[in-house]
Amino acid sequence: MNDMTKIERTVDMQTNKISAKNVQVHYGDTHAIKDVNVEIQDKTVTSFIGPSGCGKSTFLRCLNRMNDTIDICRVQGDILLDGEDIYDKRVDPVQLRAKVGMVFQKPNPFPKSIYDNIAYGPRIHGLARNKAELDEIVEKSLRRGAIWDEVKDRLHAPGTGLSGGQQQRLCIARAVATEPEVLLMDEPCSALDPIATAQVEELIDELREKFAVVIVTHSMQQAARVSQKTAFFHMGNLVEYDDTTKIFTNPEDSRTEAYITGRIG
Amino acid sequence: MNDMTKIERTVDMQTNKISAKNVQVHYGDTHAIKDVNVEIQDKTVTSFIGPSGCGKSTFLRCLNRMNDTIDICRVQGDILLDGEDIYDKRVDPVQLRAKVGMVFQKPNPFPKSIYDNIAYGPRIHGLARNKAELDEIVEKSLRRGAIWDEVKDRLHAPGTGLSGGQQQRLCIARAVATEPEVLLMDEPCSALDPIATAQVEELIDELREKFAVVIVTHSMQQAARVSQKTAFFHMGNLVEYDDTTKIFTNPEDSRTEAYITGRIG
Amino acid sequence: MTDMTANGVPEATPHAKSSLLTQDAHTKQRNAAEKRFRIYGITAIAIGLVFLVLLISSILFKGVGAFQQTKLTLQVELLEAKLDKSGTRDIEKIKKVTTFGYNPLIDTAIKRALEEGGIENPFSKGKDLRKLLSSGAAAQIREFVVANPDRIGDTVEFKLLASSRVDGYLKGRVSRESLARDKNLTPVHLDMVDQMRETGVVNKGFNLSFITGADASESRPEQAGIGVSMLGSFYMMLVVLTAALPIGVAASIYLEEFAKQNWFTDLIEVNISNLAAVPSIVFGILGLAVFIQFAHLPQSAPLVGGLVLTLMTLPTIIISTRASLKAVPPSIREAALGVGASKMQTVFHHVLPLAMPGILTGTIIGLAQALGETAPLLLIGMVGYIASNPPEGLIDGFLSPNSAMPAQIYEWAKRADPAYYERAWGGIIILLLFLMTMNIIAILLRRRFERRW
Amino acid sequence: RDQVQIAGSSTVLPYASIVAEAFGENFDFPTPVVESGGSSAGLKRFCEGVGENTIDIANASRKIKDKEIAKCAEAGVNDIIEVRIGYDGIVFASQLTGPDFSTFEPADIYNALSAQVMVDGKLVDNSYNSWNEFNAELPAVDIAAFIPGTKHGTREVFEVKVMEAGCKATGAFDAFMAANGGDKKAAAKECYKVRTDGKSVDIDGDYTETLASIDANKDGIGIFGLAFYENNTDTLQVATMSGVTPSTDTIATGEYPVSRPLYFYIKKAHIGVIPGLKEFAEFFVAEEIAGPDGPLSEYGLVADPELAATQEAVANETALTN
Amino acid sequence: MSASFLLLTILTLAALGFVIGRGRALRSVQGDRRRLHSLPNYYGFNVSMLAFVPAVLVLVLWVVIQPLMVNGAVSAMIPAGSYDDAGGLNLIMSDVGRVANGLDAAIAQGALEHAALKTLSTSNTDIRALLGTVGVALGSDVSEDVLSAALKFREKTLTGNWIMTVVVLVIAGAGFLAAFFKTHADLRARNLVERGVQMVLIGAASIAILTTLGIVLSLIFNTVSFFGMFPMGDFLFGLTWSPEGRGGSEHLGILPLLWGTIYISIVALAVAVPVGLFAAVYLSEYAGAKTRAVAKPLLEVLAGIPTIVYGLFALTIVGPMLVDVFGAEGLNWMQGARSVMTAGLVMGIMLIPFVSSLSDDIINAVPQAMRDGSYGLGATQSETVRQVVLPAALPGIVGAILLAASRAIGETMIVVMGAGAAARLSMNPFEAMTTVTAKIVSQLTGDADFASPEALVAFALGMTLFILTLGLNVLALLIVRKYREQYE
Ligand SMILES: Nc1ncnc2c1ncn2[C@@H]1O[C@H](COP(=O)(O)OP(=O)(O)OP(=O)(O)O)[C@@H](O)[C@H]1O
Ligand SMILES: Nc1ncnc2c1ncn2[C@@H]1O[C@H](COP(=O)(O)OP(=O)(O)OP(=O)(O)O)[C@@H](O)[C@H]1O
Ligand SMILES: [Mg+2]
Ligand SMILES: [Mg+2]
Repeated sequence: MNDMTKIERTVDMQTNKISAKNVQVHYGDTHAIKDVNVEIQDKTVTSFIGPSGCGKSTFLRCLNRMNDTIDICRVQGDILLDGEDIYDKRVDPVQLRAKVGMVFQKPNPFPKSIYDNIAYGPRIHGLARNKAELDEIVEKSLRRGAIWDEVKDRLHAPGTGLSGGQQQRLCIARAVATEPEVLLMDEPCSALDPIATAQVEELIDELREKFAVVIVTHSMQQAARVSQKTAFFHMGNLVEYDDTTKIFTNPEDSRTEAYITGRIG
Repeated sequence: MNDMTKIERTVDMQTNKISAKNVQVHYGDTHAIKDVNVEIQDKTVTSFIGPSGCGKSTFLRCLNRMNDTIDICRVQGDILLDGEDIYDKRVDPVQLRAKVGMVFQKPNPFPKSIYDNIAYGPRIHGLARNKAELDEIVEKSLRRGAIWDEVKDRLHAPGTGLSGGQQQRLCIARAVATEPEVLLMDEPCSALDPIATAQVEELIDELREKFAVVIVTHSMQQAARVSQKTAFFHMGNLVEYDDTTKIFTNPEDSRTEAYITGRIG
Repeated sequence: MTDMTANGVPEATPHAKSSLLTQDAHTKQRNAAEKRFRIYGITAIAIGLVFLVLLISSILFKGVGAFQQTKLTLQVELLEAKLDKSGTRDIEKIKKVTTFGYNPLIDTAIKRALEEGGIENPFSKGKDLRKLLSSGAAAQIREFVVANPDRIGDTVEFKLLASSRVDGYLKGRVSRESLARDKNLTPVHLDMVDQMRETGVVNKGFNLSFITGADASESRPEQAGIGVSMLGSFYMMLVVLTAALPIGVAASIYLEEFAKQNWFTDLIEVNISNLAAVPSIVFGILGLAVFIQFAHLPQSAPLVGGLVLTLMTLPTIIISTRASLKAVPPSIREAALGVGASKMQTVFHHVLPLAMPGILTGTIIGLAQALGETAPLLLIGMVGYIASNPPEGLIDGFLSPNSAMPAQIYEWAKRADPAYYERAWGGIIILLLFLMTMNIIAILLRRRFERRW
Repeated sequence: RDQVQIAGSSTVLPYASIVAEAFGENFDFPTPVVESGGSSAGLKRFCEGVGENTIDIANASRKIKDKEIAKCAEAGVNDIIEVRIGYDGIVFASQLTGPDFSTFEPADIYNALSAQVMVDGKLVDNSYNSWNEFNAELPAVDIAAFIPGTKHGTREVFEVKVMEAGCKATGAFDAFMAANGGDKKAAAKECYKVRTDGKSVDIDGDYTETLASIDANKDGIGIFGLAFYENNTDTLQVATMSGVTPSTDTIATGEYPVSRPLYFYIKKAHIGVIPGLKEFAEFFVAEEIAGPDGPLSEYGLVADPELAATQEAVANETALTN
Repeated sequence: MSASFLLLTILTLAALGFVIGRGRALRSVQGDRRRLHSLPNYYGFNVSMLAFVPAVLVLVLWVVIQPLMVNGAVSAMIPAGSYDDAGGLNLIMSDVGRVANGLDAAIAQGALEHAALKTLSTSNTDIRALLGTVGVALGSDVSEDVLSAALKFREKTLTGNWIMTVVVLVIAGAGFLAAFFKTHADLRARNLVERGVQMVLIGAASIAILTTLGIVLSLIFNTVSFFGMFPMGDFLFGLTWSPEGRGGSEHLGILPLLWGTIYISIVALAVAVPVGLFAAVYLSEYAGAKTRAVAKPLLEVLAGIPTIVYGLFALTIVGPMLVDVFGAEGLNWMQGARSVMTAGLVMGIMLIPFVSSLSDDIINAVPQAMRDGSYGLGATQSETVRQVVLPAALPGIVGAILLAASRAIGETMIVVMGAGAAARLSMNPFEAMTTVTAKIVSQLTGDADFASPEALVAFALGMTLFILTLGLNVLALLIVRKYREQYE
């Protein structure tokens, strides 16, 4: 754990976007996240890897307080966004979520038109002054979501009528449309074909120039490709958090090594 | 298309499980599958690859008539299972689906306990004569679905409370429990971590000894790992269908090559 | 399957190699179950529809007569000697002449019509002749005279209502035999009616005043109409709709989306489901105590009726709204929250529209229940003889005494004269039309919101 | 509030509605509102207090009870003017095309419906199945009677004027007296008991419901108001009681025994405050309305022979004294 | 200013506030709405809300309280000798109010000079005639006391109205200004507005509690006085119900009525639940869109047919039909047309749409993926429905059934006409019985002495039923909660 502190120091010198301290999450009696400390840097892609059920999604959902919506979920510890505790009473989770956008594991388009799916966020956040601006945002977001060409002729068809992959890209585009500062993605490419995946990865890379991106993935290749930092979770613990190259070439913890070489899960 | 006929011949000599002839699928006005011919062999894993929206899922759903449940979907052409036309009037889609099981892209556990999720199929098909047999089937299936260890202590907790990956493995286990002859899997591993993926791939390999398995995947690596035959779809057309090694090393069609080298999508 | 039962040993793949084209025993059994299930469904709907048809057809059969009415066209001379002895046309003096004072005019008019038609008049007393006419005829003429005092002295043509027995005769309800022991009319009258029909004095026509008119007293079924009580129902439904729907939906949203699990929420929940089981008459007791005796709202007013019915329908709307809110998948809520919508926005932008079909169903059923309810109205003074006239304005409609359609129908059904029985069923037809108009609007709305995801 | 507000007995309602209608036509006052709901509910609301949000007149098919007067006084309703408008005849009728039920004696009704009857000088539980078992002149059909439920004022009249009379006529009354140690009241109570084996059906609804029941059962007899019967002579035949045919005349003279008086009660405190209240009351009891030739009598009300006294009481606003 | 005019003024102010608040918010960020915390409209609503809500609350309170206060002050002017109790005073005061209103009307219509008010007296004017000309009818001539009270009444009301106008306008203005000056980019307008909305939601939900309270209060006094006359034990545990019609009843046991209620409801639900559920399943799973669009509304008509029609239907059609089969000529189980069966069957028909329509909506909302999962395993449609769709829709369906059950308990007309008025403890469904509700209505609308136990028992019946269903609902809540805890 020495290295963790070392990292923290380097990170402090950079801009830290999110820092989590001693985070504990319980679902009723299940202890899903156990004392996790992590610093997520701005303008960086961080990936969370780990076996299924290890708590990646849970931790991700802590970062924009989506867990608030689950009654039995209790979060302890501090999570700071730009130095401000997001679990502070004065923080408006809504505002937080506008800053920290999210793409879910299962694509969940609204049962509305494709256009309205994208335009919804900008509308409620007042990002467009008029129809033309809104149109522009919608088009830009759909392009960034690598789905514009497929849907440009049926913007007013329902979003639920798209294929699984299309739906997922729509959801990414929807999240991007609100111009968040941090984008959380829970396995955003799990339903995508390689080309679309590549496009989304490109998008992630593009987003990195402005924002912090956190991505949960099962594909070690993907983690290696897109992320600069990688966190490895195991059974609710953050086992190791370091530069991606370091994790994949020279992990400190034996569990990490076992996982990336395919021995534990 | 010359090669297609050649393949067909070789396949005919083997045991052909499913042969599709001139299959056309329309969703209302959308022409989703265009004149597809394919022979799926028994005791073989066949993978469908192709860019998102190309019709993989649609074609897969034709094979066990799941498309019947979509009102606007029309299927033309012949699909033979063991030489019998599955779209014949006398065919009972229910019986067909018992033989041709399916795992969906989005995990969809029933709002029942984990046990009941698995036991559902065996119950309706009358596969167990008593509780003990049923218990046995449930355990065996969960083990095959590589999820037994995670859920064995909470078999009577609801299946919807599992993590995404756990849910997907539950669905695989559920499909396996009815002992189908053909198993259709629509991106079964898209929500799984590498370890679980490896387990499912192992399972697929195991199933191959008895059944035909058709799997839709976005991971070329996976297709290469698990399948003996690969079909490449593009914009509703079956562009190429051949031995997996052939497709990945020496594709005939330029589009196939472009796709597997990452140029079109 | 077959060999499994034969050997008693299950094979690894029990249905291996069985043909698709033939169904094995188990599948047959299951398909039979499937067919049965489907038949149950069809039967269920058929049962519902058969009863509906049965009910509707018997309603139509019994009630359609109310839409026709017999009238006598008479030339009435408005004798100055009777109506304005002083000749000053002083309206106050003219008003002093009661409806009884108009009877001689009517007698003369009938006699004249008989003479002109060459019809023999076996009656010596005017009273017996007047049995042909509604007792409201005098009021009709008096009203005309009070409104047009300058016409006194002229002979004016009036279309006067026939009495309910005469009307029944033309509709086939009354026959010479049935009149044998009736003291209200004799077969001789019917002979006269037959002849007067030939001369065109007696006519049967569409009964517009049944649809627009007000209630009449026990002895004048021919004059009774449902129009005013329809307005009463309309105003009450207006109150129910504007109060129950928003309150119900708001309460449901709070309970389903915002309320934390605590004793207060439990208290509300238990109360709501309990209120659904409270007999409607108890709501009447409540309405009397709270709205009339405590809040001093006027008696017999549609406003009060509407408020009482609102309280009564709230549970229905809340329960169905909550059920449909619950049915909206959580992924939709997550999606909205994920793009930074507030909880309130999530609910109003996404959840509520998706729950709309269920809400509208609840509203339809709740309003239907409110529209057909009589018992609570009994206690707040909306059942009985409430011969209000059409309200004078929007506000007046809420406050001036009125009845409601079901109460009116209930009253009519109780009255002695069989002519009222016909009116009651006619009223039910109108009530159902009213209900269907209401439903069609809601159903059109519902269809706009219905979709599967 | 501009109009007179009336509530109460549904038996009085038809008459009150006829008067209210005529009142509205002939006066500048608005037509009074006449609500139904029963004598009990009407008087209850009447005794709720004085003031605009209470009713002015309560209709009742029975005399106000002392207890009720006391309750009224508690709420400040002190001066109550009682107005008797006439009598309501109560008749036995059956399907016109059914068996010939044209003559009844109270004893027949008692034998058919009471819980216990005299057989061979002894009280036994009533087990008669058909009418001719106790009176050979009556039709040989199953007994089925539809009598008003206990909530009806008519029930009381039926019990006192028919059952008790029949009880006495068959000698059961004396037997009850003997059994109850000479307690007349207790004996009378026994006489009122109606058999509960389904031959006698209580009707909680109105006469229309009784009529519907008779329609559905051709052997049934039912109890109706005279006015109701007179409007339905095409389907009903009426039975004589002790040989007297019920009509407004026979009831007015007292020959036909089964009848009851009808009343309405006015809050004196409201007179002069509610416009038209007194005018309405006077109009109601005027000769041309409530007299033997008025519309009420025509409809079936038995005119009160002492109408003149009533008119005077209304004019003088004579309140009840207790 | 009159209250309604004042209301209009505040409404205008609120509308104005919306525009101005929105404008100020936008101006505070030089028109760049992205820098605002909330959408501009929320700032507008915030100002409207603060301008409108407190002012209207005060207005409403004022309108309710002022007449009471004025009445109190003016009634002191009526000499104590001219009435003998509160009711009499109340009557005189309503006369005063009428005269005051009449004077207003007279001035408005020009029948009376404003100046003439000062010298107005009964000796120099026939007030009754004067007011008659402007359409205000009085029951009697106006006494001097009443006139002067009426003049005072007018005056006080007028001053009161002036103060009210000022106060309400000040509050509205203050709210407006406070909200206005607070309006700038960082104000969390959305949160404020949403909190306001949430208050409204809570208020709406609380109406249920108020209603319950109202019901209890309106039943309690008469219930207590009933138990003052009639022993509670006999009422709650008595096995016979036979009121005698002239006070002093001995047998007012509720048990036969409760039994009838339960029995009839069970029969009704036994009809409505299977038929309704099957209909719902058929409509949502099997029927085509067209069939559904027609059949569903048609079935809903069943819920809208007035219950008196069902009652007549039970009495004249269903009853005799049952008698044909089960009556003397048939199985000889049935005495007359009225029976538990008759009422139950017909009530069941009425309740079909309660179950079918609500369940159909719920079933329709079950995600398609759930069905696909089942079909993919080779389940037939009926198996899918029974084992996957219905369990998923269960909570909603249970709600629908409970609603139907509640209706069954509360129904009157069908019971009165279909089941008869006989209170009986019997197992034979072909016997006449009656329910608590039917008896509440009949005892309440009867001719009995209203102060007798026989009439008051209606309140006790209502109260008992209320408490019983309340208990059942508490029980249901506890059970549901336990079940839910087990499952999650
Ligand atoms: N809503 C919930 N209620 C109860 N337990 C939950 C809930 N969501 C997740 N869990 C449990 O918390 C643990 C962590 O779940 P989480 O979804 O975070 O896993 P994950 O790492 O995202 O897995 P996957 O890769 O399969 O998505 C798991 O054991 C899971 O069963
Ligand atoms: N239910 C439907 N209604 C209308 N169009 C549909 C429907 N389902 C699929 N389609 C359309 O049919 C085409 C093929 O869809 P399909 O789901 O088969 O794609 P896919 O190859 O499975 O893509 P993915 O990899 O993203 O899952 C797409 O254009 C899609 O939009
Ligand atoms: Mg996850
Ligand atoms: Mg797909």
